[in-house]
Amino acid sequence: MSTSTVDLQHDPHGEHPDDPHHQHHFTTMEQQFDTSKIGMWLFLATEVLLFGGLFVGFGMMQARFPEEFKEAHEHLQRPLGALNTVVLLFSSWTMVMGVLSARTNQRKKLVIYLMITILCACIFLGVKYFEYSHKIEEGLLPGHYYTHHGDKIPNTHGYATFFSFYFMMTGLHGIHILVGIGLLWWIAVRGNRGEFNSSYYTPVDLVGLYWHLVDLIWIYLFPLYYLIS
Amino acid sequence: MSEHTHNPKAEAALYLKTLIALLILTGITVGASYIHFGSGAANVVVALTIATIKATLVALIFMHLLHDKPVNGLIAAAGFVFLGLFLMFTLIDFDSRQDYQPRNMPAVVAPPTSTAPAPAAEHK
Amino acid sequence: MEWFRSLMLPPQGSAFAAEVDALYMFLFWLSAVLFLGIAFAAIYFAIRYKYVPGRVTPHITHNTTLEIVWSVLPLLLCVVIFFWGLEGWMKYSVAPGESMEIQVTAKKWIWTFEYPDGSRTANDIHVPVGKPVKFIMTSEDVLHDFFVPDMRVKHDIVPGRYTEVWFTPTVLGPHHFTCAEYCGKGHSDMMGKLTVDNEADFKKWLETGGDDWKNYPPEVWGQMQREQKGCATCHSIDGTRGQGPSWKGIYGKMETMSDGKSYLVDDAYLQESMMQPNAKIVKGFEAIMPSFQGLLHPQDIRGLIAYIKTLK
Amino acid sequence: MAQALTHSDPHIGDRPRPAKNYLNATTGIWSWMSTVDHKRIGVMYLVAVLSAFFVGGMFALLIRLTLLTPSHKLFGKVLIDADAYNRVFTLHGAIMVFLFIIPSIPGSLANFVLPLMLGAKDVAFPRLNLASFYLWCGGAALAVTSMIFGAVDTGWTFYTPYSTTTQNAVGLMTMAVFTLGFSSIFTGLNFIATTHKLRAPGMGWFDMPLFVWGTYATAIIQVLATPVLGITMVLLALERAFNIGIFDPKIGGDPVLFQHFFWFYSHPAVYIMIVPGMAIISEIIPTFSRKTIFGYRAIAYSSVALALLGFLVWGHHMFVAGQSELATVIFSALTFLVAIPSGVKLFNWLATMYKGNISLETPMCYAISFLLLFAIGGLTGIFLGALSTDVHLTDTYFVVAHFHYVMMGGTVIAFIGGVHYWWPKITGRMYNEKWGRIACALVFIGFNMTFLTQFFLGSKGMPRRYYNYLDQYQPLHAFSTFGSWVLGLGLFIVAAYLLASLRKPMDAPDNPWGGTTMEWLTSSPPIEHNFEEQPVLEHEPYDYRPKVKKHA
Ligand code: HEA
Ligand code: HEA
Ligand code: HEC
Ligand code: CUA
Ligand SMILES: [Cu+2]
Repeated sequence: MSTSTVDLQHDPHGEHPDDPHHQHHFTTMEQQFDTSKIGMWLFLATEVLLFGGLFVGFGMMQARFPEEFKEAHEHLQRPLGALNTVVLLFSSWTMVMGVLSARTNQRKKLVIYLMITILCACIFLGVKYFEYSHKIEEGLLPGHYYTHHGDKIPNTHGYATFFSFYFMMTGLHGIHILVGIGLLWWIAVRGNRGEFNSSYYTPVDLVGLYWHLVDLIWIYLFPLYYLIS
Repeated sequence: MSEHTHNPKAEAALYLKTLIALLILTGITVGASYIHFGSGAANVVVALTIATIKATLVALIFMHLLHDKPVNGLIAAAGFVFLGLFLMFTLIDFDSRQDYQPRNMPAVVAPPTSTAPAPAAEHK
Repeated sequence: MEWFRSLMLPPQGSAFAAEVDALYMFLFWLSAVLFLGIAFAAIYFAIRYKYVPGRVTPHITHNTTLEIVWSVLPLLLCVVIFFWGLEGWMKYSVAPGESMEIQVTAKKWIWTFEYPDGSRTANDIHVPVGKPVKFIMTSEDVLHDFFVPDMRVKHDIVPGRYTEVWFTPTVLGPHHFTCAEYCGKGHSDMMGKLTVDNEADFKKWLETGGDDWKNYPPEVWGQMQREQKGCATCHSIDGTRGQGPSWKGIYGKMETMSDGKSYLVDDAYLQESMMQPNAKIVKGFEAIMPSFQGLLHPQDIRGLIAYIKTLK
Repeated sequence: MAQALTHSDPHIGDRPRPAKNYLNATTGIWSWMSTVDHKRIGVMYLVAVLSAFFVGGMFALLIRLTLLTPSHKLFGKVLIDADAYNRVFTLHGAIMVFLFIIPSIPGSLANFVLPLMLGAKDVAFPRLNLASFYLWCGGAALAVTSMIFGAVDTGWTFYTPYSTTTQNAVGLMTMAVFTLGFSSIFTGLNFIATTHKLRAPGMGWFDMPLFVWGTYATAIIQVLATPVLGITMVLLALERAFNIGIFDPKIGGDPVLFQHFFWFYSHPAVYIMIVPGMAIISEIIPTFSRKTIFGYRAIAYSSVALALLGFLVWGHHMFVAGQSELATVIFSALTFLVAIPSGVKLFNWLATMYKGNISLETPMCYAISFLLLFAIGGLTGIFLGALSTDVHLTDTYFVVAHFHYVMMGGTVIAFIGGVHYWWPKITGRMYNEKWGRIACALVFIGFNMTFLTQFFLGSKGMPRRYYNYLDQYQPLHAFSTFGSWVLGLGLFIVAAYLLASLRKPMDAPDNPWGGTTMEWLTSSPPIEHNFEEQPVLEHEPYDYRPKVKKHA
């Protein structure tokens, strides 16, 4: 193998040699952006498999306790689930519009869109809070905390298992929403300071991807828990 | 950066259309859940198909996979494909287990004195 | 080659064993040939092409034919091995309809077996030669695994389910079985004896529990029962407290029960403790001792009592 | 300027050694703790995983000592009781797998070498790299805490319902494993992004050294399989805490489902272990044969094939566990497929040695040991993949011997070989060659004494995880224990002369072995930013044809 060298000082692709966000080990900003994106997608793939494990568990337990799961699911309120779906889909749209605004140098719009997104996230959590407290009152809780009375099939653990999964999956999803609110707030603040523009908006883009994934998971949670009987 | 070359107005319009499509699909899936398609399995298939269409829309348009570098799409697809493998093989096992018991184990385990529950009935 | 097989593998106690061993030996020789080939090549090349300063090596990047050969040949071998293994497996997994069924209950760390006529044993099975026996197994606590090396069979025992395993014994005499799925502290003590009898001996054994006991003094027989029937998992003989009270020095002493009453430990008390352990619970212990009704024959009880008397 | 790299010219780049290198560019503990330099993180990982290896190895020697006699007595005293024994082998397995072997090669050697091989200045996400190391430390701390709080006695496989009911610090250990999982995910994620985006100008996918291919294939598994381990551990912890009812049959769960969850990760994980080991061998063999690698593409593809096929065979750990017969047959059939890419690699390495110019320096000795030991380990995997033989062999010492041949005889031997190979690059020092070869021989002999024996034990019916055993197995157990002492002695010698080499002044040339990959272009040890000038690749890797010297 033989090698030659390239003089970095005169790199023809170094579009933004002085950009403060440019990290030393990347040659160009574009390379840096693409790399971040690959990293983010890989992270999202791990999220898919993390949640996926729960989906597989849910599916197998549903096969084991078909009647109990069917009956337990009647305790969930379809309208609330649907409302939350609409809220999240809408927030996904405001998010993508936010990314577009950042890319087209519209600072004000970016902040507004992000604020609406955060608002939607809060509404979502509010509805979930309402649903959770309802469940807690009725004793529809996971595992050995399950105290609900009046189930059709006596002497079975299936109901408690259903609510274990309900709380684990919506709970993990809820944690992701909470983290998302933090991230959205963080880029809103930075956006407000004018840190993003058409040549540097990586964080907005990546948070956007994260937010869409949270939405995407809900798209499956909703029919699985609220609709299928 | 290079992947977004078309104009912002058209892009915004596309996003709006996508949102509307997603909302309509949500309506359909909620509506469909009140109809009974013969068997329980059919309802599951309908609901999950609609969910998959919605998820695809989000991934392709909101998450830009349609115009992004192919490697990102590949990574996303890999996530779902390997999840699918996990689900598929586990299902194969569960589906074909003969003495798979849908009920839970009796809460009180029989002490060895009492004759053990005769399992012969469950074994062909 | 038979001597070689018996060097590596346990005696063959069933028809299935021969099946397994045939594949095992095939794989052994295949592996030996492949391994020796690889080892020879590596060492030969290292010596033959020993380093000489300045020698230039040929630039061989690949050789498509060769590469296809060493991908396809192993693949074909693998197909053969797979079907060979599958053939044995089919025999292993489908028991003949006319098998004798023995119910197995595994529990930390004792095996109990129940015969079709209702007689029960612990850690001790007798089976008639030449007849298929099927074990229908379940567990009361965690996973266990019924493993009979001489028969080459093994299957996990899953709580809440029934799994089965079967074989046709062909060789008279004692064999051993053991637990092969990790189950805690007593995992490695969870073993027992499998005796293959001829038809007459088997019948007799079912009725009387055999007459092996006649060969031993009662206290020695009792000591053997302690090991065999699993008393040893809970009762020590040196005074240390196990899951149950130690047997050391209990005979003739006044034992206090959980309801506050005291009883003299005599023959009747001991017999009751074995048959209806939950009638009187020794203070400070839980009522976890299983009843041995039907498991201990009169001679066993006599032996155990005689043995406990010796533990001063 | 073209640089010719041939063995007759080992002191290539024999420019004056730069005064500042990555080791002394900055000083003080904090400069290490807060470093984002992949080389320093690699060194910290190396120290960390070798300490874990040491601890795991001590537990191993204790296992062997306990099994020396059926009475477990040493000088008249019982060494450890059954409970303690169960904890010891659990800790041995868990430490070796999660703290040592999975992070070993990726965390240390790949972290150090991969960017250098690509001609990059660092990995794609240097801070994530540091985070991964600290997650490892966090996981190790949790594991140590769990040892203090009564340790864990479930076996490294955590099978339910034993693990959901035993009174032990299982919760802490599951959290440790969860944390270590994320450490591994971050490493893998980083390597994929690095390989995609930070290759030197002119370096296409098929110009990458095979070590990079192996690491890349490994990273795919790390990213796609490990999250499932994470969720398994969470479910297990929740089952213990709340009885959620998924794995414990007493409350309606299914223990076999747990095994699916566990092996969906843990089978691919065995390829997380072996593929980087194979990657190292693919570097050592051409270098010490001074001959181009045979079948470059076949080796590269087979790494990826192993990574992908590895996801399809996990059920071979459950042939007799109560999964359905159909699943069992499918998994057995698929299991054989992984034999093909493994065989392809083995044969390609042999073909590389053919007509080479082979010098048996220490790394090459380890590489040849690897070829022999991995062949045995892999071929005995075939015994286990075949259905009827597995029924007899599963959960016996045959399995124990199989996986030690692939993990210790395969991965660890390759790892130690790799440590020797890159030792001059990492530390700037040459170790003592004579002791290197002696120790390698001791390790090889000791290893075979320890574990070849165990194939016979297992075939004879000796179950694994057994504290007490029948007297008939005693001679073989004793022999195995003697072997473990020889093995231990060999490894201690390795540790001794490697540490001793650190005390002498830096004496390693830039390219002591005549390697052709880019890490040999920079100084030993490398400067902080890896290369003085961005290297550009113009020829395929492993080109040992004589170069026509051009003039600059
Ligand atoms: C580095 C780790 C590693 C590697 C690489 C492997 C590689 C393989 N393993 Fe192993 N395995 C483990 C680690 C590993 N294993 C561990 C840790 C366990 C036990 C876990 C536990 O229970 O605690 C285990 C257990 C295990 C089992 C379950 C045993 C049981 O519990 O019943 C099985 C069954 O199929 C198996 C099979 C295989 C096969 C087929 C390969 C193949 O990849 C091997 C392929 C290689 C070759 C075949 C050799 C080279 C090829 C040729 C020379 C070509 C010619 C070959 C033929 C014609 C066959 N392994
Ligand atoms: C990477 C994985 C790995 C490695 C390397 C080893 C290494 C060894 N293992 Fe282990 N082992 C496992 C993974 C591993 N093991 C697993 C997963 C299990 C299953 C656990 C379970 O059932 O749950 C197991 C189980 C297991 C058993 C079976 C226990 C039982 O079933 O009852 C035995 C018994 O002999 C054993 C022995 C050994 C021995 C003697 C070594 C020796 O090779 C160790 C030699 C090492 C040393 C002596 C340390 C010396 C180190 C230094 C001096 C520092 C080195 C520094 C440099 C080289 C620079 N191991
Ligand atoms: C699973 C554990 C277990 C096994 C197996 C077991 N025991 Fe016990 N045994 C106990 C416990 C606990 C007690 C104390 C509570 C009680 O009295 O029931 C006990 C009490 C006794 C006592 C009364 C002791 C006293 O101090 O008064 C006798 C006698 C006895 N067992 C005999 C046997 C014999 C004989 C066997 C085997 C054939 C056996 N046990 C097997 C758990 C066990
Ligand atoms: Cu029962 Cu191991
Ligand atoms: Cu495996």
